[in-house]
Amino acid sequence: MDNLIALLIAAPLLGAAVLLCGGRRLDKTGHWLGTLLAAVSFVIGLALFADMLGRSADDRAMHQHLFTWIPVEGFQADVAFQLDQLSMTFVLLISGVGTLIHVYSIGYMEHDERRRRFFGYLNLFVAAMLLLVLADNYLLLYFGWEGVGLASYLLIGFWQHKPSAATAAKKAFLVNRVGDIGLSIAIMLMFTTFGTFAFGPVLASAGETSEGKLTAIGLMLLLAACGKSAQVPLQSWLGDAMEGPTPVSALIHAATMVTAGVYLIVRSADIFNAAPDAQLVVTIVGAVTLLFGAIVGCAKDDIKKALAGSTMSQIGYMILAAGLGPIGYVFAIMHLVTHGFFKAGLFLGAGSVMHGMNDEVDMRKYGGLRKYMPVTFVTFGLGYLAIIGFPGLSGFFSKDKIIEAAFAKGGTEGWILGAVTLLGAAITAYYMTRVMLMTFFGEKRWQDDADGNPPHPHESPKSMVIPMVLLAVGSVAGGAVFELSGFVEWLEPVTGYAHGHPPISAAAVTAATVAVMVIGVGLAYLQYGRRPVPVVAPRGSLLTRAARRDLLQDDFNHAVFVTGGTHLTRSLVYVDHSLVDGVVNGTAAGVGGLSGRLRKLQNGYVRSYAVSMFGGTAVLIAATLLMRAV
Amino acid sequence: MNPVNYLYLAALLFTIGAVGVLIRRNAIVVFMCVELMLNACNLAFVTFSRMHGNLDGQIIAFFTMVVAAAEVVVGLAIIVSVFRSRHSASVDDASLMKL
Amino acid sequence: MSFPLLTATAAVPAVGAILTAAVPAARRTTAKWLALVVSLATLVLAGVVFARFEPGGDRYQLVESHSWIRDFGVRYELGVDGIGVALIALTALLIPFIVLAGWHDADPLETQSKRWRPTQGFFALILMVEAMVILSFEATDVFLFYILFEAMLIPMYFLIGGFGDRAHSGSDENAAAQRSYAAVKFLLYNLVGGLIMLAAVIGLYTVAGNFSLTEIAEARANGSLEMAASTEKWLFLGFFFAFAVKAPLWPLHTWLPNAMGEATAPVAVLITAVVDKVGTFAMLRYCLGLFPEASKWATPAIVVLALVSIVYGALVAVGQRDMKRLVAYASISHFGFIILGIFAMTSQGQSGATLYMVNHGISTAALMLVAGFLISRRGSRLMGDYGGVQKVAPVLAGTFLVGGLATLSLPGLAPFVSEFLVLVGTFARYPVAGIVATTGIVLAALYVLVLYQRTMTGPVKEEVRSMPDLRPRELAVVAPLIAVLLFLGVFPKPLTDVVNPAVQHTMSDVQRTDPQPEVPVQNVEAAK
Amino acid sequence: MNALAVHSLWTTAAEPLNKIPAPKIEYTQLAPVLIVLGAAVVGVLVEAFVPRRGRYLSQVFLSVLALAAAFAAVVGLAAGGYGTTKAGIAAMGAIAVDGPALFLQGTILLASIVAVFTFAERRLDPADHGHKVDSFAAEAAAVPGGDHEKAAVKAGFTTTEVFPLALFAIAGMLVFPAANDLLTLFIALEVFSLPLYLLCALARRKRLMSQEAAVKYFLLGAFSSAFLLFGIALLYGYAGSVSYATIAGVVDGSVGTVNPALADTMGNDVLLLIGFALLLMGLLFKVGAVPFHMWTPDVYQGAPTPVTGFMAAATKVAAFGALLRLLYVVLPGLTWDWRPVMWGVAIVTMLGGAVVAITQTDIKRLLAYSSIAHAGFLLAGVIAATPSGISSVLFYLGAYSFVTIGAFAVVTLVRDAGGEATHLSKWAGLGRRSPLVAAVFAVFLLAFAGIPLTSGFSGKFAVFKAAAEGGAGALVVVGVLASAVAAFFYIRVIVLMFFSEPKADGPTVAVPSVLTTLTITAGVVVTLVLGLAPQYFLDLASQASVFVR
Repeated sequence: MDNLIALLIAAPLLGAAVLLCGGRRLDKTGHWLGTLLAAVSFVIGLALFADMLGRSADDRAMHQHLFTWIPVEGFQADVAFQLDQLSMTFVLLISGVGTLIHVYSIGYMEHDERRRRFFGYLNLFVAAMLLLVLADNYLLLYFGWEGVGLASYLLIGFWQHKPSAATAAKKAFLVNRVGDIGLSIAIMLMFTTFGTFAFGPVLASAGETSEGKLTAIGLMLLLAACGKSAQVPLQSWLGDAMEGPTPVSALIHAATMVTAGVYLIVRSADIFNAAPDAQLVVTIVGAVTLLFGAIVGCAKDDIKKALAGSTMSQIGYMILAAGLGPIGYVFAIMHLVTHGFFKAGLFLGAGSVMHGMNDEVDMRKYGGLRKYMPVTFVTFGLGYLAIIGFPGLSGFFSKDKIIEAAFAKGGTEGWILGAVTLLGAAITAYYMTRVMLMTFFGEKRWQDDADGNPPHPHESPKSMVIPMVLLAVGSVAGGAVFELSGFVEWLEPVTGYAHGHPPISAAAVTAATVAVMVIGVGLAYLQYGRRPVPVVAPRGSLLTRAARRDLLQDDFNHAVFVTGGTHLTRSLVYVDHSLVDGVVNGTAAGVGGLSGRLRKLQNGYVRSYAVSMFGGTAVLIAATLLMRAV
Repeated sequence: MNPVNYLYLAALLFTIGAVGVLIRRNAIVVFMCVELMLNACNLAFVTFSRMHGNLDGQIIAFFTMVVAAAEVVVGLAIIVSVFRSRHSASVDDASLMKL
Repeated sequence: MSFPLLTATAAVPAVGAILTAAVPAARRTTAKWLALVVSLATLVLAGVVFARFEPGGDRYQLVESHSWIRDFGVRYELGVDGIGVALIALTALLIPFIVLAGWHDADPLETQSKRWRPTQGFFALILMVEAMVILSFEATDVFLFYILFEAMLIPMYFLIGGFGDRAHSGSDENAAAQRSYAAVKFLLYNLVGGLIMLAAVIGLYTVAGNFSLTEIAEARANGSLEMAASTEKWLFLGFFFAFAVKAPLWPLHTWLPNAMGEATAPVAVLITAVVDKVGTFAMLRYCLGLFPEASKWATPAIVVLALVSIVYGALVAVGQRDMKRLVAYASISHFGFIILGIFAMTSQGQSGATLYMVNHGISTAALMLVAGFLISRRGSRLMGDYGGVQKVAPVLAGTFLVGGLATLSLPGLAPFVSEFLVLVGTFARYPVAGIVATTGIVLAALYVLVLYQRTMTGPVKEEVRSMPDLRPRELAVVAPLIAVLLFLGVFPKPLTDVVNPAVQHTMSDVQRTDPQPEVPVQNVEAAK
Repeated sequence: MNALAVHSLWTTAAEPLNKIPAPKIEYTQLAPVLIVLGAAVVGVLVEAFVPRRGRYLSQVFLSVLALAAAFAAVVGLAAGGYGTTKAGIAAMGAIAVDGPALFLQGTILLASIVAVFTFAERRLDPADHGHKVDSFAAEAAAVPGGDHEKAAVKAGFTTTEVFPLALFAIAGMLVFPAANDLLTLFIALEVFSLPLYLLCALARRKRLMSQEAAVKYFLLGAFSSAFLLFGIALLYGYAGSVSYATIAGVVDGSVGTVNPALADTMGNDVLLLIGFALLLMGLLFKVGAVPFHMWTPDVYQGAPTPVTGFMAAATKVAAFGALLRLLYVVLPGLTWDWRPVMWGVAIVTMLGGAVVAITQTDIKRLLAYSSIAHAGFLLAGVIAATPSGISSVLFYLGAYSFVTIGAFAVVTLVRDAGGEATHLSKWAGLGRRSPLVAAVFAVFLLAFAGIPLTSGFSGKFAVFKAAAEGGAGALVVVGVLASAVAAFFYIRVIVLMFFSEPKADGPTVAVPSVLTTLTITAGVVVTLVLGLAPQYFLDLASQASVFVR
């Protein structure tokens, strides 16, 4: 059974290889092949899952060692897989949601002549993501980590003819690379500390070393997580990443890849548990991002960007939870999964809307769409309810638990974090309601697209609708299922679990959560439900304007890194040409000049030659005598 | 008198010849100055021969004269041919090749 | 005396060069095919060497030794260790593709006289370079190595100056001028380096009395050859300077961008992927092997210079408009990594550096050759003249991207393995240096992606609209290289098995041992 | 004390008169010199008695035969052990027959043979009035461009005197490095200088420049030999003898003391030192060392190219031979005096030659300056003051002379309407027009530059190695830098030939007869052989590196 693990990755990888190298002859059938192989992976995942359930809780982890990757004196990197409950959760999420989105893309990308390559990239992503979660050592994880980065780069920039897309792709890759510095350094630290970087030994002997080392490792891992999961300060790429086709946003930039950071932290639980300082930083980053994303989400008129902000914020929740330690890990993962469902659903819904509205993304130009796309409306609505944590739906369970755990952190931190999470919940409710209202309610604010043909919204084709429905089901039922099926017990052997005791009763927390949610919804309703939505965005408060510009962090990056970097490189090019090269050329010129001057002595007059000889002789004599004298 | 004085004389003549080579333009005269230098050498040889009391120096002097004669032959041949082609015996005119 | 395999490996291309040069002017195509066949034959021989080499065996294998110039204490001594084997394999592997890629680069223009035979010359010179490089990897006699080190400049010089890139900015005269400037610059830089090395070589002789690498190393080891510390330092500097010019190490690098910019793409590959490796190879074998103490003495300075090369090279690469110069500066950055790995003096660092030499060779070849194909289509080296190529020539764009990703050492492609090993190896001994070097991975991503974005993406430019995609010949050049990159990226074991023992020898030369992990390994084992 | 001196003079003068011993001449040991001299005399007779049309052939035949015979004699002597075991002084102490002498004589003779081939070349210029013409003036005495010259050309006169002249010069050169007393040194110097002065004046084209070269060479040569002679006089005054052995003995004090009359008048070491300096100057002039080099570029440029090649090669060999013998045999006791001085000379020579060469525009001047730089490298070897120093210099001379003659032979091939096209701009794109010639010339240039696998490298390595072992490491470094500079201008020529487009009115490359072809081939072969497998010749040189005292 263990040997099936490799197949999980192999199937989509094969798909990627075939589709990308296959050439035009696969244009007709390529997308089916891609979808099929993703599904195969899902099926194998289910089989393994069944097998895993059949075993006792503590020996559910499966291992498969393929071959030694990098054998060097004192340095051993294996291509080996480890499939435990945590990985399994991800495998199912990735391959499941992945498959659905493959199906969705069949319809969504129908009119794109490069659809085959799109599916190739999707398969590549699925393979890489599975490698990331199945690796049994950090270096192999790094492999998958970069692999998903590549896939994301390719897919964000899929419409390369759009300069904005190409730029966004480049930005995403670069920001992620900054994060990768963290991951590489973390691995190096592990190597110098433990002499290995395989999960087993490293995590087992985490206690053997100093807390300082562990803190360093933890912070480096966090840096990596920030890059991949778009956490402050490396969050800037996610908004631009919405340049990619919507299915990509749904799969990669909502459901799976961006949650890799959470996986990394939870996976490294033992390290963080032993490094409280690092944990604190993690929670802070999570909290900040949580608010940051939420605020940004409130101001965006671009539906996808609004959702992107929300993604950022939700992942903030997860990171925060992961930072809480044993009391939070499980709920971080739980929220991750439920979020995977409803956020993917929301994105697909958004895609469906755009599909019907000539790819218009500005919500101010939507309005009243519920009559025209009922299914989309319903699925999107369910996703909406889930994310704002409407009691009974998946989001409710997972988010509520996180808020509870945040309070349970104890001390002032506990209170602060709890407050932040509550506030976040309120804002979430606010901006999601805003999205909902602006899109599906109110009067039509439609406008002709660039070519002047008016939008005539319509429900999307089956291939797109079915995945939305399924995801909606997931986002409705997911939470409850987990709650009842004992998700905590399922993950506990891997992540460990300690029940947090909040200073206030769990019931109170729940009540508060619901209350703030209602407030948020109410505010949004007053602002967008009662009055008509202006087609041209009002100037808005300072905060609003800042939020529209992603709270100015992009301007900051541009000013500091882009402009500064450009000047730096320019000046260095100059230095290279003028100074480094100049010295050499200068020397050459100098010798040349000397030569020119010396050759003047050769003036063609015998007598001057004679003079030089005479003088030379004199010098010779003088020198000889001098030598004897001294 | 002290034969060493002849050495001083020889040195003096040699120097005069050398300086002559440096300052005179006419090739013939320059050449004469060289001859003067050679003869200064002869004087030195003879003087030393006298001082050492062996004949080598005097014999060398004869050789020197022969060599000088040979130089005259070759030298005049060249100088004359140059003079005929340039109508000038000035060594400064012969400066086609330089730098 | 068994069959002189090493000599044969070098002799085949040498003889091939002479034959190719002898092909009459009219039979141009014959010359090309001859060159290709010869280079493939060399590849086969190199394969045999690789197969015959036993990783577990002696340090130098397949040894040959004949008296040559007794008065100078010079012998014709050949022998390969793992490092040499790997680099010979690299050289022999790349040359066929270089030949194939340069298939039309040296076709004579109509204006040239009938007796001028550029094609024959071009391929003959390439083969001659191959012969000399291979032999320099095999030489175990300092003098023999030095001679090749210098002599290979001449054919390289003619390749750069004689067969410049036809795609250039500006008039023909201008191009010719730039080209000969580049060629002369290349030659003088390396010649000066070589001459300074010559002084050191002579100095070494006056100290050691012979040139045999093995004998000197032995004598140093068993103390029968005393070398004053100052002497050792001077000799080391003399050698290192030459290798640093060749490698090239900042600030001795400025010849490389000119040379690579002006030369045709295949020749540029020949420079950076093959010939420059002799420099880094020689650092590993001669600087560390002959002057261990001085090497350790100089390490801090060299590490700093290497770091400067890494960051500086990458930053300047970002600032380039000419894509060939960009690749050149990228190479400078990569050579910084190699040198860093060598002087980190850890098993990982040096194994990584050796792999790096191989991988950088292949990846640069892939990137540069595709760039060459691109340039040959549009006739310009400036990135600004391109745009949207991936729409009209997707395969070209795809291969270009893969080459680029290899250059930024993406996991799964060979360079990642070596780069990470170098970083780990460096970090283990010099954590700060390791961290600084790690920033290089961001900069690498920057210049590669900028290159790709400016040329391949965006709206299709008018000039590139009719650009054909890769032709079969060109695909035959690129596809195998990419295949090798993928293979070595996932399964570098065949290479590491050969390299590791050699590295252990070098480590023992410098009497350095790897820093041990803080947590004793048995605890980790126990934890497993 | 004066009286005493006078008396002694009388007695010493008087007694020998009645019993002068008959000189004893070892004809076998002197055979090479005698053969060449004899052939020279015969050559003169040929000029006198053989009808004009017969002269050319007979002269060429005679010269080559004589030189070959002389070379055979040298080989015979060497084989007979006269270079090593039986080495000794011949001709009443006038001439030393030992390893260095024989080696250098052999080198000179070989170089001369190939040089004579270029003398005899008659294919390069188109036939004039149906008469084949060589590089020498139809009638040297005639005024350039005058009617008389036209008539001479019409009549198809040729200056076949060059062959006997060359033979005389060669004879002198053979004696020069073998001279064992200062008088012989001086005579030999004049014997090979005077004919060279004349040869310089005999160019067929550009006669004015040729004559000018002759004048300059002659005047400066005479000037320097005067200094040399005065130096000899002083040394004679110091030691009371001109025989090397005696002087050496006096210097290290083994032979009787100096005449008190001199001792108390002037510190006798002053005589020695000044004399030595003057002597050195005379030799350095012939070697072409800075600052006594200034005649070199002009003379090399003006003289007929075959003569230039001959001079550049053979003169250097002879002069360095003499220099070595002087420093190693006569003044070993003075090493600590002459070494620093020679250091200085070597350094300025290496750098000066290399640096000035950079900006030259005439190929012959360029080669002249390069020869100056090479003189500097050779001096580095001389300074080593060790047997390996001697052998390395010997080897270097052998290698260098063939490269030089070959290079100048190639120069004779590149011609345009005005004769040889020596201006560098004319050489642009030569590689495109005639790849073979350009390639050959490139080989020579690379050898000059000391690129490995050429004789130039072996020689340079040998010399520098010797210098380093002799404790002149700094000199090696300077030499290396100078070589770097020198490399630049050799490379420049190559760039010009191969990488620049040929000019429309560029020169044509004449197809030479078998003679020049032989010369060039010999040059290339020696260059490559000494580059690839120098061992045998190094052995030869090191066997021949012992001076007899």
